[in-house]
Amino acid sequence: MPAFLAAYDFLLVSMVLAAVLALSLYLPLMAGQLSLASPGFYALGGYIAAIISTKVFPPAAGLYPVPLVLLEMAVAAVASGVLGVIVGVPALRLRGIFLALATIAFVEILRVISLNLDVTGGAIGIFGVPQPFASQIHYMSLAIPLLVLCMLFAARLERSRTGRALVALREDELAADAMGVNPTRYKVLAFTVGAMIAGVVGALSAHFINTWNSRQGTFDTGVSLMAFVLIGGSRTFVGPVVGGLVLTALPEALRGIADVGGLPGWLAQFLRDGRLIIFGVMIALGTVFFPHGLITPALLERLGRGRRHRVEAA
Amino acid sequence: MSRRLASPVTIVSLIAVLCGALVGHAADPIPIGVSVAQTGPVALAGQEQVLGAQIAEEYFNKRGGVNGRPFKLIFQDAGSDEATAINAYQNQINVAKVVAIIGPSLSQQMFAAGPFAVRAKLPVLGISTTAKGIPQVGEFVSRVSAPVAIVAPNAIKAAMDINKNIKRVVVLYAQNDAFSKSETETFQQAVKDLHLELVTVQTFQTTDTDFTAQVTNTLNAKPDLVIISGLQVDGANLVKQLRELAYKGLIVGGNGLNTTNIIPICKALCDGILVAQAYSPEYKSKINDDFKGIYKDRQKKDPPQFSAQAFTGVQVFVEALGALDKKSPIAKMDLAALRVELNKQLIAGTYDTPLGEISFKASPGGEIVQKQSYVAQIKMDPGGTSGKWVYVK
Amino acid sequence: MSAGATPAPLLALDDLSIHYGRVQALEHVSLDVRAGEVVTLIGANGAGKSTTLRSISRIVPIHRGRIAFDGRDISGVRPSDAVRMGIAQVPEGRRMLARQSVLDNLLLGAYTRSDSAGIQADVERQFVRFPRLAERRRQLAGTLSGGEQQMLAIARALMSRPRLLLLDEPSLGLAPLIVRGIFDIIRELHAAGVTILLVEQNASLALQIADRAYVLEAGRLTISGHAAELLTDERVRRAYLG
Amino acid sequence: MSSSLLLQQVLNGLAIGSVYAIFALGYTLIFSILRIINFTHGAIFTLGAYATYALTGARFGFNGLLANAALPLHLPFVLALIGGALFAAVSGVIVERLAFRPLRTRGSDPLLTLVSSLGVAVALVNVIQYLFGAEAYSYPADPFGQLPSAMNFGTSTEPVLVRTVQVIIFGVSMVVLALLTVLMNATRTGKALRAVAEDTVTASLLGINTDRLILLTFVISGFLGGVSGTLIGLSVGIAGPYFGIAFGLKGLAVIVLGGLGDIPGAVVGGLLIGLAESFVPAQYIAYREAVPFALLFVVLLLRPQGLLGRAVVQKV
Repeated sequence: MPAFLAAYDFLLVSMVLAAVLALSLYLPLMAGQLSLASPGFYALGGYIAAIISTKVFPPAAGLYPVPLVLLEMAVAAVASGVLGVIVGVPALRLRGIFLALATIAFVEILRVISLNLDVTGGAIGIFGVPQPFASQIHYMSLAIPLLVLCMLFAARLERSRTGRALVALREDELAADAMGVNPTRYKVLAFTVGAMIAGVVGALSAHFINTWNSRQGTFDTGVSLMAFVLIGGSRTFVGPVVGGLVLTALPEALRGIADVGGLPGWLAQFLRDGRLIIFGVMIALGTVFFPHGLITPALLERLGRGRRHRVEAA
Repeated sequence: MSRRLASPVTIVSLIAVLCGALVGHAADPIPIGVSVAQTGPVALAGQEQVLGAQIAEEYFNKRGGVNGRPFKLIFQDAGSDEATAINAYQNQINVAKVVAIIGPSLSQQMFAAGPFAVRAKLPVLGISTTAKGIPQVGEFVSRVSAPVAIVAPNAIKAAMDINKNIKRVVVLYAQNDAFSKSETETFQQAVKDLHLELVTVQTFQTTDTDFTAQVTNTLNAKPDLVIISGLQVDGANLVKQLRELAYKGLIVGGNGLNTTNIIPICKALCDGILVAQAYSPEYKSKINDDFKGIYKDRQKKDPPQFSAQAFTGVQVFVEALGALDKKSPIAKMDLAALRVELNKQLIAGTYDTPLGEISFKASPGGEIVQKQSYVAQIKMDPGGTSGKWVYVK
Repeated sequence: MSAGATPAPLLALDDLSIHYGRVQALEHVSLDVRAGEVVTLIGANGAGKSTTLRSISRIVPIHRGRIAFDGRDISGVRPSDAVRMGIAQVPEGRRMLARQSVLDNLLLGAYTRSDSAGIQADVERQFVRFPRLAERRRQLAGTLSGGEQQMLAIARALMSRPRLLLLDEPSLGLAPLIVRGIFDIIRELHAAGVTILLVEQNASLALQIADRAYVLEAGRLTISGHAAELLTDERVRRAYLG
Repeated sequence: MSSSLLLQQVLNGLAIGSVYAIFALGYTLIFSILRIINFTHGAIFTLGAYATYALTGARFGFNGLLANAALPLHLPFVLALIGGALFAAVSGVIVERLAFRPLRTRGSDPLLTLVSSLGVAVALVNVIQYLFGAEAYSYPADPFGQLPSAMNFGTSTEPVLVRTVQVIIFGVSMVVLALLTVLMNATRTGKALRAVAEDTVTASLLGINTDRLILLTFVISGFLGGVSGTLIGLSVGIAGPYFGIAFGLKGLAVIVLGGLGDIPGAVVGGLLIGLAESFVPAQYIAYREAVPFALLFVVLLLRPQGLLGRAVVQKV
């Protein structure tokens, strides 16, 4: 086990962070809004943490204080929240694919800006972001509570009046409007909370990967997040979490399988070089075989009910 | 890796090493990791690096490896992003238990993965990471890829020798590429230092295919010299479009253009580009002749810089291991000690490589000191299908 | 199955069940339509009337039972084949191809045919039947009024020369005067020998022109019989004619 | 600004724009029918370019499974181009069968189709790399015979040069646009396609075999993708497996600007973005990359149906 942790500590934390990030995309999707803006806020959060920790507080010997990381996360949350409202209010008048495209544009614009500013370091980015922990696995002490908090929030939200309003918006915006749900308010709310979560994850990630640059939080990230949510299942918060965990691990798992002895040489070679071919095919197949995602409310209900009354389930 | 986790790992590996010693350990090949971009948009560089490393593996093993003990390269794809590079590193360090790692391909990836090597205390060698700040990532992080500080001004001087009337200079660079961004800063400084007029700076993206806007802006500035910092495909396309749209002056290309791979793209229009080279296939030495011979045999063309640097990376580790082994037999060292000692030996040594004679600075530890640097000009055959570099200085 | 010793029906639904997800839309529905008849299916909103028509046109999947057209099982065919075999539908809400002209809508109605002379003749025939459409033949269908759109929808369906015409709520959202005009046309078509299955919320209108009728309640058939009898049936009167 | 510079920038804009336009045509065609974005278009575009390369009988490079292999035939460039486009069309059919139809028949969330097309795109790009390596390829010189490398639209004293290959691309995209317009508006199949685009259910009720027409759309889109891949490859070489992917993102801006699913709109959108990019002042060139997306953002907020587009029924 310690050997396993040593080899996969980075991956395990990445999986948890991916799950949190997937939730940031899931929240607006609860209200039927496909927003691919999360990577933009993630990038922003990362830059905030990288700038604060390398430029505001000069690097000192030893570990970087964890309270400062928390402070950066808070700053990232506030900044992302404010930007989220600024972008969200006009953008959320758009629906469907149009919102997705507008948010893709937002992410691209942020990327070009970060390439051009001095404070973000252009293409080289910011490096030498100080470490708050002696070991990568200790990032779990922040990542896990973050995931749990976000999951609790999502779980509560799904059962609350606001959550029902969001779902009503997803099912039928006009009807929800008629029922007295203010679409703009709830959509902006979901979008902004998603933005804040993405910003916080970004802040933590800048430390976690030691550096931050314009290649972080781009369209590609958005695409991955969309896969996390939709393959995981977009009708319950458990879906994105599972999707983020599984799909982050998948390419590395394929690498691991290739290293297992006893495979024919060509197969191991293909697993190594063709890892992403398999990954792509698995994503496509996933959508075919799990049209509602891996985790659906019905599945959760069945699991829950199965434990209580087998008879009733029939 | 934390001490708490490290110690069981160390014990396990110690036991493994001891057991190995009992059953003819000396014959076991020494694992050296190679983690470069085998997938993703940077794979173009990564694939050339793999070729160079593979040639080195065969070449040096045929010559007895590390004092008679063979070594083997463990390839783990570092992808084109930071997370994959870190995952590859973790795999090399903890699963494959290599003594040292070569790669990753991008400077940004090294900024991300390098600290993992620092924490695990094993030497890693950047072979194409030229951005400033790489050796500063920490002890154990070195590179054989020269930052362009020395070479770049030489290329401009060479241009000034060819055309004595150069005054107006346009600089173009790929703004989304860390290497080009670092390089252009050096070029721009050199332009100022040489009292030339920097009339405009134009940027592009490595993913761009159309440069007409930049070319128009360049031509409007009426330059005598154009300096391009980009990667091979975008750089060569930019050269091609500049020439097609009737730019007649001199072109200085950065190190990204230092590859035969630009020839199929700009063909006859490549003619006359001055390139600041960290590696030249024309460099005369036994090792470069050998390397170039093997490469040419397989690929029917001169080796590109990425392959030469990868070859050099392997060579440096092999020779450092050999030197270390002579001081104190490495078969008797546990892995952790071997890694630390190897790093010390690496930085202490001097190596005669295809890049010329290289050594490393002690401060910042691991920065390359490269004796030779080259400025060459591409001379294309009349048909425009093949060409070669001719030394300028 | 139901009444009559007459020859095999043109359309026969046998024990048909359909559900959307977990919602049961139709349960054990059996009905038939004989050549030359006008049969109407009445019932409340959401009773499953449109679902029945959509299943006959093969655009919703069937979970149980079968549909026979002219003696052949069509449960497994694709929608385009159903049209090819002679089943045309005038869908609920008319569903114009709003961005194509009136003429193109008509021509697309004849998509399954390849006899261009016959098609041309049929287009003219529809323009005679619906002079309003002739005037607007180059206009985009989306710009027509509701009544004109209904006419175009019917004309378009007739362009495939159907043996069975499925009409889904032709009176929906139209002014009474226009509804009367539409029903006059249905009567004309009946007289011309077209077999029609009519779904209609306006039960009294429907029962007045139909030969036979079925009543659908929450996905099940409850009453069936001659239209004239149903007009006087107490249960029907209370529920649908009141 | 001098008139020759103005002309130069306009022509530059049209030249860049026609590349975007020809890429976007196949992209928008699928959107017009299925109301989804086909992320595999970039990969199919790349496949077409590689297929043309192979059909000319040229040798593959130093990496990948097919290193140093070559097809035993040497087609003239124009035939190879058509062959490459046909190959891309067949790939389009396979993609439709694998990634789109299974989801459609299961009636799954349309968003999921985005994901499955992304999955296939990732797989295709990596298949290309697995087979051909990551290096750049370029077509043999002078595929159309001896043409000057640039054409002068100005005077001999004040030249306004445009690269010949870009003039060709501009011409081809105009011809393709004209052919597509005729196909869509004047043929029975085109009208049926438009019917499917407008309302799939109604189209089925009219006896149109929607599955077959959707497949046909993928054939046409794949063919267009293949042609444009080859033409752009002719202009700049095939820049490795990610060649088409780089166009994919900007292509989105193009097709939105023209009105999603609007065929003439894709061409207008492409040309407009090309013009906008070419008029970025020299000192702000560093922000040029953001121009299409800033335009996209503004157009979406002000006129989500696109500049030419009519209000569309929003599915996804």
